[in-house]
Amino acid sequence: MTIETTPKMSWWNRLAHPGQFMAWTRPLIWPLAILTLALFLAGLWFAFFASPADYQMGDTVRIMYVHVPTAWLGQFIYATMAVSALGTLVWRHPLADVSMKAAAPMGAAFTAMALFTGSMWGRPTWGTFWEWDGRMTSTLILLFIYLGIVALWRAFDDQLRAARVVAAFTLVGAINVPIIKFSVDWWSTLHQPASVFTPEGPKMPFSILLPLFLMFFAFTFLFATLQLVAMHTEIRRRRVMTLERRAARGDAR
Amino acid sequence: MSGFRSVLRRELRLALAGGSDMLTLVLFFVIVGAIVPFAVGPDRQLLARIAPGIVWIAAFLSMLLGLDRLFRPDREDGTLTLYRLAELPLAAAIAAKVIAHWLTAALPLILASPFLAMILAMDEPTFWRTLASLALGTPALAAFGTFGAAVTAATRRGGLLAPILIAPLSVPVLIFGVGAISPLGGPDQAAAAMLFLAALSLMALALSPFASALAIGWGEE
Amino acid sequence: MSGFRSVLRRELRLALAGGSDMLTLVLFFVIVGAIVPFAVGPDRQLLARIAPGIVWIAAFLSMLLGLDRLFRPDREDGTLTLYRLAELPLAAAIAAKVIAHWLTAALPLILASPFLAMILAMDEPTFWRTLASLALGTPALAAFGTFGAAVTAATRRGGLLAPILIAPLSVPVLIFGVGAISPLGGPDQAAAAMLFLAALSLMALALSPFASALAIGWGEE
Amino acid sequence: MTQRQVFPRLFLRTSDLACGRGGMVLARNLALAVAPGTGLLLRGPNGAGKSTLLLTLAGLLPPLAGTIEIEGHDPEAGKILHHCGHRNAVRARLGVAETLKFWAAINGATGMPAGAALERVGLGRLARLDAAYLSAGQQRRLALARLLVSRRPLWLLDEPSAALDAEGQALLGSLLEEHFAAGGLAVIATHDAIAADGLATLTLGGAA
Amino acid sequence: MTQRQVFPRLFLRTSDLACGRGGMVLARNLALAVAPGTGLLLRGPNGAGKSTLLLTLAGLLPPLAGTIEIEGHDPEAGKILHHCGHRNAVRARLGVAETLKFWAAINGATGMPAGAALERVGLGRLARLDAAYLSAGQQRRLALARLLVSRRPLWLLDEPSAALDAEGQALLGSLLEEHFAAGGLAVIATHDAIAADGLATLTLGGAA
Amino acid sequence: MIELGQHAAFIVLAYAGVFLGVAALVLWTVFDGRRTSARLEALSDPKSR
Ligand code: HEM
Ligand SMILES: Nc1ncnc2c1ncn2[C@@H]1O[C@H](COP(=O)(O)OP(=O)(O)OP(=O)(O)O)[C@@H](O)[C@H]1O
Ligand SMILES: Nc1ncnc2c1ncn2[C@@H]1O[C@H](COP(=O)(O)OP(=O)(O)OP(=O)(O)O)[C@@H](O)[C@H]1O
Ligand SMILES: [Mg+2]
Ligand SMILES: [Mg+2]
Repeated sequence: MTIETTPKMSWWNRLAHPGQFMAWTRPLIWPLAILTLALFLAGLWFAFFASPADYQMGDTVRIMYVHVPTAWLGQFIYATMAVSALGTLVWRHPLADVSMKAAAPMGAAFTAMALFTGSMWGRPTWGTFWEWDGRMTSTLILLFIYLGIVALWRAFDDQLRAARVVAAFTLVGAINVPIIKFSVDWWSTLHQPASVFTPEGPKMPFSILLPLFLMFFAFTFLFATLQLVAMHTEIRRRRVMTLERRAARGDAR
Repeated sequence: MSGFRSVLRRELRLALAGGSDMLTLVLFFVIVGAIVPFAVGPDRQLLARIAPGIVWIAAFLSMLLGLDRLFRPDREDGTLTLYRLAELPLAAAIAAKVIAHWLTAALPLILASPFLAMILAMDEPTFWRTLASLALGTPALAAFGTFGAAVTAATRRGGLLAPILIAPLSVPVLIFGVGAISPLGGPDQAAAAMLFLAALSLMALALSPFASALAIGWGEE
Repeated sequence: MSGFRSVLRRELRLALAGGSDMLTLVLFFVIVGAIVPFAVGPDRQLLARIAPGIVWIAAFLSMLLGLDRLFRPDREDGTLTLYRLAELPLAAAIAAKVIAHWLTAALPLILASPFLAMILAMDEPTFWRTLASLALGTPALAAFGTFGAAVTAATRRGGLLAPILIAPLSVPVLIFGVGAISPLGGPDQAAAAMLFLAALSLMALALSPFASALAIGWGEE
Repeated sequence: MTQRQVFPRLFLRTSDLACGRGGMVLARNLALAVAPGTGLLLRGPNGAGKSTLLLTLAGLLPPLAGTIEIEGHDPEAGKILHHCGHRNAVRARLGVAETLKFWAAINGATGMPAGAALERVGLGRLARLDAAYLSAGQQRRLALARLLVSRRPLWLLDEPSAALDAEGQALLGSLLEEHFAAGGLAVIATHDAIAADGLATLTLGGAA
Repeated sequence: MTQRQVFPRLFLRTSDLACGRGGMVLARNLALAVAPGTGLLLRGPNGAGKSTLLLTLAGLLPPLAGTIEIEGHDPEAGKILHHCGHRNAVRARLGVAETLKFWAAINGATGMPAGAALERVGLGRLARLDAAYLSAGQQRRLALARLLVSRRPLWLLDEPSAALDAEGQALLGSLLEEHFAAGGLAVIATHDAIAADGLATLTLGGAA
Repeated sequence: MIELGQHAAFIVLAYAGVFLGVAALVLWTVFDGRRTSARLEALSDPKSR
């Protein structure tokens, strides 16, 4: 089916065709990358030179500017994957599984960074790198789920077959994540009444909020850029695999 | 539903005829429990305090051990293909497998738990609560495990994959299982945990066969 | 001995070709360790005390779960028959398998153990001793495990034999492994345990290929 | 021999069917038509896609293009096809009769009783043996017995004669003729000659 | 074709051999004699004990009675026989050529190079494919290539023609004739006709 | 550079870790994209086979 013969192509249908998708989104990559870079530069400048130390936490508050965005991405990327999984199973959108596959390792990476920065924060604040606090613990479990999904993708030879199975697992995971969060919170309050995180969001002064927001958007756009590139790569990789199999059979038709 | 009963009977027959699988599980369960005193030293009070947790961990790990046997042999010798073409719906066959898995991988552990309770110096009321929480919680583990095995059935190498997929998802079972025993949060907390455990088990049991059947249908061949 | 190297290469290839297998194994090890606090509670002191036991049980379990793929696939697809008729002696092929098993099932765990040590609040001296005891003890587990797998592979029905054989052999490894770390009996006890572990590993490594080859040769067909 | 035409009159028709593995097309533009009481032999070199086509017809692999229709089939009436692949689904530790009864239970015991089916395929005396002890040909016979214990009109057989001795080949032929006489259909991938009437041949093309 | 008589002159002789499984005698008083450059076809109904006899000759099962002798064999010279059973020893995730090279390494690379052997059996173009993706007949061809990469005088083949297409059967015949020309021996259990000269036939008796 | 106080090491480590993580992610994504494109080019070019 060529474009001319198709009577009307909505943006949805356009996105549904891998080739069209690549053609339509390729021009977005460079602007996104530049925007990301600008946001990072601004965010870092504010984080280090234009914001004061917190009156309670001192300079360690600066860790927050990388910690909170990565922790947010860790959760946001799972939501992205869950929506993509729905796209695979319900709408049969041919790009949904590409998006799902591209996102998984990035989710794992950002979650790992959240854990790392968190423990770098924890050492000066609590004196240990690791504490079995509810939020940290559920982030750790999220990391395990991500890595499991990565492993599951790699265990399949046939990516098309893998897609729906992984989608099923991702959705079951998505149902489960709130339950896990709830149970881990229940568990940690059972053992240590006071939570380590005091919700200080609204109380934060603007001088801290500004770099936080800048970094937050910088990381989010970084994810958007990388996701787009990784999806393009994945689409190409599938073509490569088809061609390689065909070549391995000596090109019989 | 004679097909359902046949699948159940077949699974039980295979598990019992082999014999070793069940014995391995129970043995492993006991070994895990028995090794802890070596690690913590013979402090009876401490042991008694962590005993419910140890029993649950042991049960949790033992049930993970048996997951690979759930679908892989059926897949390799072609039986899974037969199931997919059978009159009996695939979900029903899988429901029978969940039940058989519970009967062969969880029930023996529950029966062996008095022995563990003894080694770990558990007092009697705690023991009874442990038994109750195991009985209520292990069905959820069996159901989750079946789903994990179904998701990995189509991959050429399973082995450890199903356990790592399932273990993080089953953390709530573990938490509430232990929470239902230990008197830390007070009796009403324990009762709430017990209820939650039961709810989790029911939900998992109800959904797992369908989800697993879908995963197998999508992944196979 | 190019045959020996070929077997080794093949085993490593198969373990790595799946790609996810190594990742899976390490993940499994870490998950098992990370799950314990949910059961016994996040008390850092308590965790630090049982940490050696946890690490050893996680390692034991991971290695146990990998045993089945040692001979069963080879037996089922006929490769084992080829090994028996090969120019390369069967014991040499099995020795290669033991080494490959250790490299793919134990080494990654040792490399991942610092992470587990951190979340289990292990102190530094204990961590180094854990590392040493794992390095000394896992070869014995690999060797015993191979023998157990060989016996299971050989006897189609009497699988009952295998766990009964390995359990008594590997429990001492576990106990001495934990004993070498936790300073319960004082430092000289720990040193003795470490020595014993090393001796056990050497002996097991030396004997296991021959014993396994015999077991496989006796198993009919 | 039972009375003629026990099955409803079914037609198996495909139009423009393409099948393949892992995104690779092995056969395209297939227009099969199998009438009641007849069979289709699939022939072709190794790797031509015969097994793949059978899996596609069984609904176990998605067709890459085109449709598969079974005319005259009432979806209420349950499954209509048996697939008999390379693997015999025979498990160690279960007896021969036990294995067959299990299949009858999950597929519906609408055909012969298990004992009679075992007699029919010549395994009557081995009914209580562990099924894994059967020789290659005996396992194949057991798989054929599965077709008899549950009555289904469409048989998809992948190299059914593999490992069968001369008597087994004759048995296969007569089973097929009875099946055709009752109005059944069959699609058979094989390299051997099959001694049954009413068989058309389709040769799949060339990749060695 | 290589020069005649590359193998030492071997005779395979059994006297009074009885073989069986699990304590059950399947064949007794067997007196086989296979001369260099000839082969023996084993025929007989399913379950007669053909596979069992081959396993016994290979030394994988103990004979229940009698002896197996290979005259002219120098025990120093290494293993003298290839056994090619029902199962092809083909593993997923290893490439076709890789699988063959592995066999060459553990059996000694005394025959053709792997690439040439693959060409010979018609798998040359599939050398880099994952071996588990091969069709049934292609896997069988790969198993035959194993006989070529390590030169051994005695071949014990169990239904070598299973799943092979017509061209594959011809290939098998010519491989056997070359083997005989070089002074090799073969014992072959089969239900099909094998197109090679110098084959005697032994029919094993009765149990259906 | 500004003073980071007594916990400078942790702050620097945290940022270094995140920098390494992000850099690895970016480099891998770019490298994987290039590699795949090159492979695709090589395969779809009829002469190079
Ligand atoms: C490995 C350790 C840690 C992990 C996994 C972790 C995880 C998280 C997560 C998931 C969030 C929520 C982000 C969101 O909702 O957008 C968060 C926010 C936050 N974390 Fe951490 N954290 C860790 C350690 C720490 C430490 C040690 C501190 C400081 C004492 C800290 C301070 C904060 C703050 C201030 C926020 C923002 C709170 C808010 O917006 O309500 N975190 N962290
Ligand atoms: N899972 C798979 N992924 C990709 N290709 C595959 C897969 N399985 C098989 N193939 C390829 O499909 C082709 C056809 O295989 P198929 O089993 O249908 O052949 P066949 O006609 O049955 O051959 P035979 O007569 O040898 O049984 C083979 O060339 C094989 O390489
Ligand atoms: N492990 C075993 N224990 C006991 N009996 C067995 C065992 N394996 C096979 N048998 C029996 O041995 C008999 C002969 O089997 P074998 O495989 O040698 O037959 P075959 O001649 O090769 O038949 P086919 O032509 O079907 O391949 C069968 O009747 C089978 O029941
Ligand atoms: Mg085929
Ligand atoms: Mg045979």
